[in-house]
Amino acid sequence: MQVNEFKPLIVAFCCNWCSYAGADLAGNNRLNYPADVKIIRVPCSCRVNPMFILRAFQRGADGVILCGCHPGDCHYTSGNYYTRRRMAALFSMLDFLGIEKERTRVEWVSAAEGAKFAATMNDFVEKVTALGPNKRLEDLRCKR
Amino acid sequence: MQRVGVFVCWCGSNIAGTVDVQAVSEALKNEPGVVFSTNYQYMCSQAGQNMIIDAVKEHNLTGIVVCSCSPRMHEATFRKTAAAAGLNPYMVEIANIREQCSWVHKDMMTGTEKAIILGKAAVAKVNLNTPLTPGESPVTKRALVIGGGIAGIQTALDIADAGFEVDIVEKKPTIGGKMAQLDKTFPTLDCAACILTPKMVDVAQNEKIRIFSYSEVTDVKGFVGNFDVTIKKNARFVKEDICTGCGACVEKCPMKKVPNEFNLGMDNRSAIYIPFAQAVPKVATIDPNACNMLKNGKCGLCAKVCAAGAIDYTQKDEYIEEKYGAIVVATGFNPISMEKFDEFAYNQSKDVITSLEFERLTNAAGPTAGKLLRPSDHEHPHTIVFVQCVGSRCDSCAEKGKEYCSKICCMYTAKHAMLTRDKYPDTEVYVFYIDVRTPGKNFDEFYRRAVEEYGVKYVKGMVGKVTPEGKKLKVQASDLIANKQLHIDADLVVLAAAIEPDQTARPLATMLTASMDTNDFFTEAHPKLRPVESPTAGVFLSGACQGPKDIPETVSQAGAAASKVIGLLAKDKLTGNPCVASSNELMCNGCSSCERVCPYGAITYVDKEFRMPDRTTKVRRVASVNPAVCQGCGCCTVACPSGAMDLRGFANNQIMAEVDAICK
Amino acid sequence: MKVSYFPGCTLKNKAKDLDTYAYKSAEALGVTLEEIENWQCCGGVFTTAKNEVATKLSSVRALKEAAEKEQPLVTVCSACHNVIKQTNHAMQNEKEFADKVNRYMANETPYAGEAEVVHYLEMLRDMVGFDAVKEKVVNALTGKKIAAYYGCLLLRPSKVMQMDDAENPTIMEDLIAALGATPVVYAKRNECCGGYIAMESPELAKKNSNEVVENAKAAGAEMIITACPLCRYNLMKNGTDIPVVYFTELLAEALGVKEDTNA
Amino acid sequence: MHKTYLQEEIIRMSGVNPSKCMRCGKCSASCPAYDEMEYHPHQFVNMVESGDIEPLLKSESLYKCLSCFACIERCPRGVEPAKLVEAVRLTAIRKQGANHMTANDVPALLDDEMPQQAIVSAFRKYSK
Repeated sequence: MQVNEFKPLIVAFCCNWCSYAGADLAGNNRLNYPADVKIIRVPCSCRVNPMFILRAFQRGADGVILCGCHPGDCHYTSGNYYTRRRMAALFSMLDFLGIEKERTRVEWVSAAEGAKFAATMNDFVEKVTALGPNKRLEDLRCKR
Repeated sequence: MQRVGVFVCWCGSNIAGTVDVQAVSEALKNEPGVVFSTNYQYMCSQAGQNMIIDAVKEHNLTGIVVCSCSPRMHEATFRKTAAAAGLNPYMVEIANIREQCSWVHKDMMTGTEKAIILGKAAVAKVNLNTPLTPGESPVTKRALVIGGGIAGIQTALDIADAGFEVDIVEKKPTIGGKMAQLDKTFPTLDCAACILTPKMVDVAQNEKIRIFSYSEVTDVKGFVGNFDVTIKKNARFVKEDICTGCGACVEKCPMKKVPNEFNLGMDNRSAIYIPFAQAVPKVATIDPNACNMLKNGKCGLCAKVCAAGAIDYTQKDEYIEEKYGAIVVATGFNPISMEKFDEFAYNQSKDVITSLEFERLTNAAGPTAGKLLRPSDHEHPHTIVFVQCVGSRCDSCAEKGKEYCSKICCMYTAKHAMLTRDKYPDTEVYVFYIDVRTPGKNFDEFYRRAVEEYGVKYVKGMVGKVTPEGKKLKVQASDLIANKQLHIDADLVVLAAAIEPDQTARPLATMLTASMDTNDFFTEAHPKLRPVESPTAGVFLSGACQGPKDIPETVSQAGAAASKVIGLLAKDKLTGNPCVASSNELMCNGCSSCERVCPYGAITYVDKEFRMPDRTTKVRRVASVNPAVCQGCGCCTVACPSGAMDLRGFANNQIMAEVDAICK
Repeated sequence: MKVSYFPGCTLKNKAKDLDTYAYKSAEALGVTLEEIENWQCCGGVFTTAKNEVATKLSSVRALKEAAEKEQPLVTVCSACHNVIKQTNHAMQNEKEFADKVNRYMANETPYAGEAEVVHYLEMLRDMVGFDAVKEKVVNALTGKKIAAYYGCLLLRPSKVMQMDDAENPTIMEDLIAALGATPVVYAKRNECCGGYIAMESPELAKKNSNEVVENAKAAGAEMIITACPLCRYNLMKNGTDIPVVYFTELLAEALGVKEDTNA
Repeated sequence: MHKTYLQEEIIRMSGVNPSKCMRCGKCSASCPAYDEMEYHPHQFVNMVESGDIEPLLKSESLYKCLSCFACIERCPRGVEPAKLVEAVRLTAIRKQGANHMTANDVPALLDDEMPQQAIVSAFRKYSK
């Protein structure tokens, strides 16, 4: 029973131009996904500093997902390519540190893909829930 | 410490149906900095906005959090409200508890819980907000068009038509570009000169347009609305304003053996020359590499025959500095060199020519006065082989040629083949093709006519080897449909050479900080939605500099670029986005990481003096962001190893505070 | 200047001229050719299959010896050059293949393509210099119209061979010009003569060779030079009425060292 | 699409990616042995790509390729058809008793002038 009650804490960074709008569209279409997902708006996925992700895990997040425009469609031309490269490096390092690859993800969601946004979040939450709580990086001193 | 007011919107039942708004406003009351918290049915209504204005005044609020619908919906509304209350509009944060909360969750408890967390994140962020003011910059109401081909001409005419001044910079002695060299144009077969030269005259006569011919751009500084451009006017040794273009000098010039570049070297011109009869400006130019007077001071004949006294052997290059509000790149294309494709024997035989050379051979103003004659012996060719895709669609590992499809070759080859069969029905015409690509209005019909009505022999296959032997060109090719190797004795072989951007494009892109792809084509701000703008604000793209294009496409893009320029020049002032990057000079170590990732070239480096603790002065190289150019993506902030670079409105500590608030 | 030298099977009997004049000319130009000890036949053709190891070992042995002596490995025959250069390229770029070879040969220090494979023509162009060759010419071949026949193996695949532009080469023409003669350029100079197909399908070799010779003659050639014994055989056998000689012979003649050989 | 073992083996041995082919036919246009072949260079590429390798293994075309590398040199897509021909040929002759030429065949094919190089090369190509 204990396991079933685990509710993961998911931080989602969404770029203002595609994915945040995609999340809004999911809302407009009333497409459900778990409330465990909390969205932070950034101008571009490339604005997401690896520090933010480390901080989230340190503070007890169980999964972090980045959503940006599809490659080639970045509002700022090339931002999401940097995201892709940076996160590939960061995620493999996190994997090495024991943050399983399933806890981190980069997904391309356009402003028209409300359904994809909801589906992605459902899938991500399901995968993270299956892994259970993140204990590896969590800093207990941060707990209130 | 901020004094934050929280305003939770019910949005009728849209939010209140799933979120306990009362509980949210209660919960947020205890957050740091919050001095006032309330909820209301419709925050965006006049009554709701007045409630905010009153609360700001009553509680001396310095920051506002609205828990409502998406910021994409009403952020602008609430910013105006804040401004009306005397606050900086950027002191407002929105917690999206409708689209991203009440509408996607069904359960009141989880909805409320999440809404509180989103509210807390917004409060945490607004606590760190700082007042932001968008910069304003004036707009110089003049445009620069670089390149005077059909793209540049059309752009300039359209901009001038809207009443703005335009300058065209063209590196050749005349405008007209590649189109001036063409004979007929597909798919209507009207003659290129007949439709182009009137436009060239329009340009010359338009009082809003200045032409800097035989000139090039050597330096660009500044940013959108305020470019400072240096134009180098090469010495043409003829006073442009005096020369009447009578051509007496050209006739008398004794140095007549200079390869004529306008006819691609298939005939000769004199050392002083006018490229073609309809040149604009119609003035003579002296080729300093060929002129005896300029090389060794012996001749001076042209000066003697010039009645107007326009010849000036002492003319020097001239540098002109001018201000522009917008720049249009229209640098066009060239066929690639055939040097590395000698299986087609281009270097071994004069009778193997490129398609552009074929245009000149069939042009009435060309080296053969329009008669189709072999370059080697001036005999009429009876068998002509056209080879398509020479240097196009090559894999990068083949180490020669271009990876892209040059787009225009299928159509002009069909045109050449059709015109040849039309004028010389005794000629056998073969076209070797890989695919025939004819996506365009009336294009496929045109190609089919070449086959069905004019009897052009289209062969699916490629030419493998051309062997000049005697007067013939032995063509060895494959016919993949017949599954045969063909051996054709041809008189003329025409290669549809791939096209590439002009060589001046790369240095120009560097000057403009406009980005290019690996093929040196300029990239668009957005491949689908902003196809005529470069990612660098104020720089626009017209014609083949952005990718291979035919004339109708080039003209459409030229018009589109002009309309974008007009839209920009119509403004008196440009209001910037205040959410831009800025660098903390004390922390910056001048490493250039940010400059490298910036897609807009907004970051430059300046040497600044710093007072050191020991009272000495040290000069350090630090990053400096031009707020008028920065678009606020924030890529540089992540690239910065020292944390000096930050983004206003989405600062590191703000996002970190949101993360903390969510993860509590 | 001392270089390692790989003559190849045919150069010690049927194509002795190619070999002897290579020695004579090198000597005249101040280059000492040091023959690889116990060299073995290269096999004549390079097997492009990546899992073919044994047939490439003889090349690797020669390469390794040159590398140990820190000398460039000079070849004359087009086929040897092609096989050895391609093998070296594979040793440099195909790790799996190189590992197999090194284990097979039980090399204490693994060989990874360190040697530089240089064709005699490249040696003349890049190490001696055509200008220096020109200075040493005693019997300028003035007025002779000579066509260079490259065939296939000397130039292709150009990505590996890196000798010259595979479609419009000039190295032999430049040599002809340096010797005082007039080079004749013709398109078929890089088309295949038929090669070893002469054994099984002599008619194909005949057809190809004829086309080459006809094209050279149409361009005004009075003589053809080549670097490959098999090319020479095919061109000669298939009815050319103009002489086909090895480039080393022409070189020796111009340098005035040919008579010694006959004496 | 599922690849057969033989197909994968040919692709691996040759290092060629036949799906890079854009069907221009320049290989077959360049081939000096074209008329001697039952399957032409562009067909080799196409048949390996579609897994239709058995007919190639049985074809005399395998022994007509001159290894002159013209198709490799001129292919605009870097497909290198001759390497496919070589891989198929090796697959054929590596089988027991499948040598295309044996030492007994040689004397009849020789003449006085024939250089060793021709015999050596032919053996490399025709037998294991």
